[in-house]
Amino acid sequence: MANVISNVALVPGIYVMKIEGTFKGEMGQFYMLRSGTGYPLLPRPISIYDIGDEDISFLYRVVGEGTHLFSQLQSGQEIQLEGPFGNGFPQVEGSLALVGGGMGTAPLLLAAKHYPHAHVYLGFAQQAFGVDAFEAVAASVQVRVGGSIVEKVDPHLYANMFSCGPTPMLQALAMKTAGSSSRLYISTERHMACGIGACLGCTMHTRGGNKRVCKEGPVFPVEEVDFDDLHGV
Amino acid sequence: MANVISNVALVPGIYVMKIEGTFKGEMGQFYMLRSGTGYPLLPRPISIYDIGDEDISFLYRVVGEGTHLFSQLQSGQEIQLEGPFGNGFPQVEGSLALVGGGMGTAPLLLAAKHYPHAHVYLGFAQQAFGVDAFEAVAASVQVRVGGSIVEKVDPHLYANMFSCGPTPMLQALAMKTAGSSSRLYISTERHMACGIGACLGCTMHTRGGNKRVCKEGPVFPVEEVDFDDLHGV
Amino acid sequence: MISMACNIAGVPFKNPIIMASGTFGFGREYAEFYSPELLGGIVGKGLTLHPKAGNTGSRIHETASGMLNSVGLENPGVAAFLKDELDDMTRWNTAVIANVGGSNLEEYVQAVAMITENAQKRRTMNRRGVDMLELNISCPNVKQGGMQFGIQTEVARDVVRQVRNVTALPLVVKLSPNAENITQMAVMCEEEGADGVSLINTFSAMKIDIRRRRSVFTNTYAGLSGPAIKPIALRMVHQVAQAVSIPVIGMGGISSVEDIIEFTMAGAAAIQVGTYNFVHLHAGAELVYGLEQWMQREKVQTLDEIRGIL
Amino acid sequence: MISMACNIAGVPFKNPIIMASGTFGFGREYAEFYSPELLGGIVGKGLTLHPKAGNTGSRIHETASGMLNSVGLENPGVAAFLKDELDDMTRWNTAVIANVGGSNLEEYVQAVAMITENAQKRRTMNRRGVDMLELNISCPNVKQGGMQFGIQTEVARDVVRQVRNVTALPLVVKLSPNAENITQMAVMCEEEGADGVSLINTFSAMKIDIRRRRSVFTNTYAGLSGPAIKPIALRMVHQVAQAVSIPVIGMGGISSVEDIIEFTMAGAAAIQVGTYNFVHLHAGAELVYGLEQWMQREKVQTLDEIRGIL
Ligand SMILES: Cc1cc2nc3c(=O)[nH]c(=O)nc-3n(C[C@H](O)[C@H](O)[C@H](O)COP(=O)(O)OP(=O)(O)OC[C@H]3O[C@@H](n4cnc5c(N)ncnc54)[C@H](O)[C@@H]3O)c2cc1C
Ligand SMILES: Cc1cc2nc3c(=O)[nH]c(=O)nc-3n(C[C@H](O)[C@H](O)[C@H](O)COP(=O)(O)OP(=O)(O)OC[C@H]3O[C@@H](n4cnc5c(N)ncnc54)[C@H](O)[C@@H]3O)c2cc1C
Ligand SMILES: Cc1cc2nc3c(=O)[nH]c(=O)nc-3n(C[C@H](O)[C@H](O)[C@H](O)COP(=O)(O)O)c2cc1C
Ligand SMILES: Cc1cc2nc3c(=O)[nH]c(=O)nc-3n(C[C@H](O)[C@H](O)[C@H](O)COP(=O)(O)O)c2cc1C
Ligand code: FES
Ligand code: FES
Repeated sequence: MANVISNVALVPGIYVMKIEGTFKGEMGQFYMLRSGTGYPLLPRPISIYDIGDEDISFLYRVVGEGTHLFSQLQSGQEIQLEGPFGNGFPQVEGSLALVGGGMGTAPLLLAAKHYPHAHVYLGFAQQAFGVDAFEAVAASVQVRVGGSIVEKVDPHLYANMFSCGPTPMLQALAMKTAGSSSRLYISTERHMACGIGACLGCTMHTRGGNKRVCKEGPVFPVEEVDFDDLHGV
Repeated sequence: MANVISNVALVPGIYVMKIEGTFKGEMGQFYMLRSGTGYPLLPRPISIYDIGDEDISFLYRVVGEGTHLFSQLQSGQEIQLEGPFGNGFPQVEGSLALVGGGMGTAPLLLAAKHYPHAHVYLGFAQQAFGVDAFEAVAASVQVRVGGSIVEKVDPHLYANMFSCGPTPMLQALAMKTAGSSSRLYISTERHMACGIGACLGCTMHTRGGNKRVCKEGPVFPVEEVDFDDLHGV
Repeated sequence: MISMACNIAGVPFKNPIIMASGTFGFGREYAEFYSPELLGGIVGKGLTLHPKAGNTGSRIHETASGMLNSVGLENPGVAAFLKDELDDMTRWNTAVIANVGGSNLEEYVQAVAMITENAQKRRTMNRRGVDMLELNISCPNVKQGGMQFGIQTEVARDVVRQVRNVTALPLVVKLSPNAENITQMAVMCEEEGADGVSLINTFSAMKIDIRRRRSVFTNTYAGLSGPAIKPIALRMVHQVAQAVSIPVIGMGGISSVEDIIEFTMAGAAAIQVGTYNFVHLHAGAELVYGLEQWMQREKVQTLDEIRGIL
Repeated sequence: MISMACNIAGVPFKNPIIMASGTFGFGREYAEFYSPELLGGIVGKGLTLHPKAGNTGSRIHETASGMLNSVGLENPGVAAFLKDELDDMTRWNTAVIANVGGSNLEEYVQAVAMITENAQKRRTMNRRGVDMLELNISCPNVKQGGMQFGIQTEVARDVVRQVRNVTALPLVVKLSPNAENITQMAVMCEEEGADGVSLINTFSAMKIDIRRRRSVFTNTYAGLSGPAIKPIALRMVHQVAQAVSIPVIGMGGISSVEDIIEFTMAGAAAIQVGTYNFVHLHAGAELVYGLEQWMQREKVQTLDEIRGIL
């Protein structure tokens, strides 16, 4: 259990929660968060948004009961969290694009801090949020609200790309990247129970066989990903 | 749903919650309160402690999950409440004693306000709370911490007595009253589901047959009460 | 344009939302809070031939997303129901369903015969009577060591057959999730001429008071209801709806419009709401309004469009 | 002074808290967070003779105080388990239980025979092997239209008898709450020479995605576990413990020391913890410490003092 420092809405329904303590974690890893003592039962996987010396932050959207409970937390109240889990984004050399859609922008902030030379592309369906955090650390930030952010990205310009967002966006980016020599890593999502690789609830079918999104993932090189399986759930 | 105005601990584990709105209710009646959207499922019966023009207050002890959730509410947050339910204390003539033990003091405050001439007896196992509220309105307030408050009460002095508290206390008072002409009304407790008389979950066996504590009760003339049944649950 | 109406065994329901037996009294208490006429129907509390005082001791215990009850069929008996409650209930423009239990075969038959006779008499006087019977076979069979009638298909067959013999009222049999084979049970009901089945009743369950080292309930076990059992109830309704062609009334933990849609997609002709009445006093009204709004939003004209689609 | 130790079918457990199959992997992942040596035992994930890829599509869905899973027995197969996992598992000083399933009788028998042979071979080499077998009869019987082996007593009898024939390892049969008659099932296991029974496995249940108008799960139904089912599990354990004299291992929603005490009072020789592992990463350690504290506080020297007292 840890204490909430602050929990504020950036735009309606999208919050940043800052939690007190010394936490570990790399770009693309996540924590399992849980609020309250009863229902919901299972903790929720949320990517690390930012880490300070004495705090950790999460950017989340209220979609159901679990995230709703998060949004009710006030500063000083307690939250259960365990982590960091997952593989995170890899260490890469050379030019890099970070392509995020909606909530998929969350795990990219740490990457932007880690690779200040990276070009950041942020797409939002209705309303942008959290752009200034990227602008504060990144060389270049392009934003699109409505339409597809993928249209703005030219894979040929980048040795590497990290992406996270809705499956159709990821798939569009994958198709656009197919002809290029750019290496694309995408962060995937699956409903999770344990978060540590024990329950096999988050298994994803990949070209390399079954993989646990919480353990071998959530980040996979695009060649491994079976988009049919991603769409299926 | 209504908004919490304030929710403060009088002593550790005992809170007064004030809720905004125009509410009805008489002494000895209760509301069904529920916090949160998931678990616990069932609302909890809590006696009216005080009513103002634009607010209602409840005095409660944290015993389990439901009351724990109440204690977490901060001012401005929402709570579900329905009422007033139950019969409440009767209108009586003549001298009156109000005898409360622990949380059983809660429903007596409105009675003390209604009958300023009443003598108030308050017993507590470990630590007194809420005594000043009675002292502000009642002619006489006697308090005992540890031991039995019943020892201080002489039923012969009173035409009527209202009592609420742990079953052993109620039974002791009933036995002491048996010889006198004092009419004793006690407020009983039962686990409740509906609170309005529909589910028969709170049925109590009385000398007048089955009674619903939420509807025909919670206040019964002591002659009707079957103490074996009260102890049994 | 949108119609929530449905028809079960010839009885018209203005919408598929029916209040479940034992959770809505005979409607009177809730009528102080909203009009029962909003509802598709009301199942009255479980009746037995003779009045019953019900169980002693604790009757209610909350569990994780559920509740245990051990009311023990406290009820005024059929005669008092017909005399004191039915006039009030039939005054509302909503379907009136009588839920009938018994501790032996004869009690079931006599209780049903009395209600049927009453309904006929009222009809000749041009007065509404009970619209439908719901047969509760989850009662302990006193002659057979207290095992419920609703566990074994052949034991239950006797009850359904004999009751069917004495009534022409629309007859729905309420199935127990404790049944050895609930699908077989439903098929049996269809074979014996029941007009429909409703499911599920409560699960036999237990809570131990570890401090007192005894069961919380005098009868050791009690009945589990509420959202906790919904996933199992939905599976059972789906299975039964595939196995019979008579209407299936689904219930078990229903607490939202989404739940109603799920049961409907699983094949339910109508649904019942029990425990949720205790969670929100206005549950029935809330769900009726909510269902209408959902249909509007989703452009579903009648629930037939989605009924049993999987 | 206080001892939590117990002995089931000759296998010593340092305490009655065992991690349930499918919820604890083979222990390795949780071992990063606390020592498995704290635990009474670990049941490994369900094994089948051949490796299985498990089900496609969604595998997890949360319900009110419970969860549905449709993992579909993804596992590396018996041979890989014996080769890659067992050495690590047996290095911990805690009982190692292998959970075995199958899609037909022969698969069960061969899988059990392989594990038994391996245990014997290891013993001759003075190495620890599998301490106990847990037979999961809640597997779909491919030859009989996919109905689980564990539903009908006589179908399950075949499996238990044949497996008993090929193994001298302590054998516990894990019962399904979907069984037509779980007490009868337990009695059958005792008759066929099982050394114990464990219960309950998950309830067959359902969740419909109303937006996509289909089941959330590729296999339509999935298994319900967690606190939601605890009251039913407790009742079943109580019934079974009264009916057999072999040890009963209780499980289903256990999430607190109070739950453990309840199952023990209902007659459980030991208990298993499944879903709660996901709720709190340190669930096992927390419960072991908590149980010890409770015994100290309540002055209970051994759990025998309270076992089966009602
Ligand atoms: C590795 C990973 C990182 C994530 N990072 C973030 C983040 O930084 N910010 C953010 O807002 N969201 C993130 N998500 C999604 C987030 O976990 C879900 O939105 C959240 O679990 C929804 O819970 P709920 O109770 O509010 O919604 P409900 O829909 O009520 O949840 C019901 C069930 O569905 C599961 N669920 C629902 N949506 C998802 C989903 N997209 N992924 C996984 N499980 C889901 C829940 O865990 C729960 O079991 C991440 C998911 C994963 C797998
Ligand atoms: C008419 C009436 C008036 C009451 N007034 C007050 C009051 O003013 N202040 C106050 O602190 N308490 C009052 N109580 C008791 C209060 O309802 C319980 O303390 C509360 O329900 C406990 O809920 P929980 O979830 O915290 O506890 P848990 O023990 O977790 O509750 C579990 C279950 O037990 C029930 N329960 C537990 N204790 C009681 C009890 N004593 N009476 C009824 N149900 C119980 C709960 O409703 C719930 O169903 C009153 C009870 C009744 C019947
Ligand atoms: C307090 C209570 C009393 C009940 N009494 C009856 C009854 O008399 N007859 C009956 O057939 N079912 C009875 N039931 C079962 C309900 O009608 C319903 O089948 C069950 O509760 C499942 O639905 P739910 O989860 O929506 O409550 C009762 C349930 C509760 C909670
Ligand atoms: C994700 C998951 C996987 C499971 N896999 C198995 C399995 O492989 N074999 C088995 O016998 N039981 C399996 N179970 C059932 C559990 O071992 C246990 O019987 C059940 O979950 C009830 O306990 P619980 O409520 O504590 O979880 C699984 C349960 C879950 C939640
Ligand atoms: S969430 Fe359990 S294995 Fe990934
Ligand atoms: S609580 Fe339902 S009748 Fe009293």
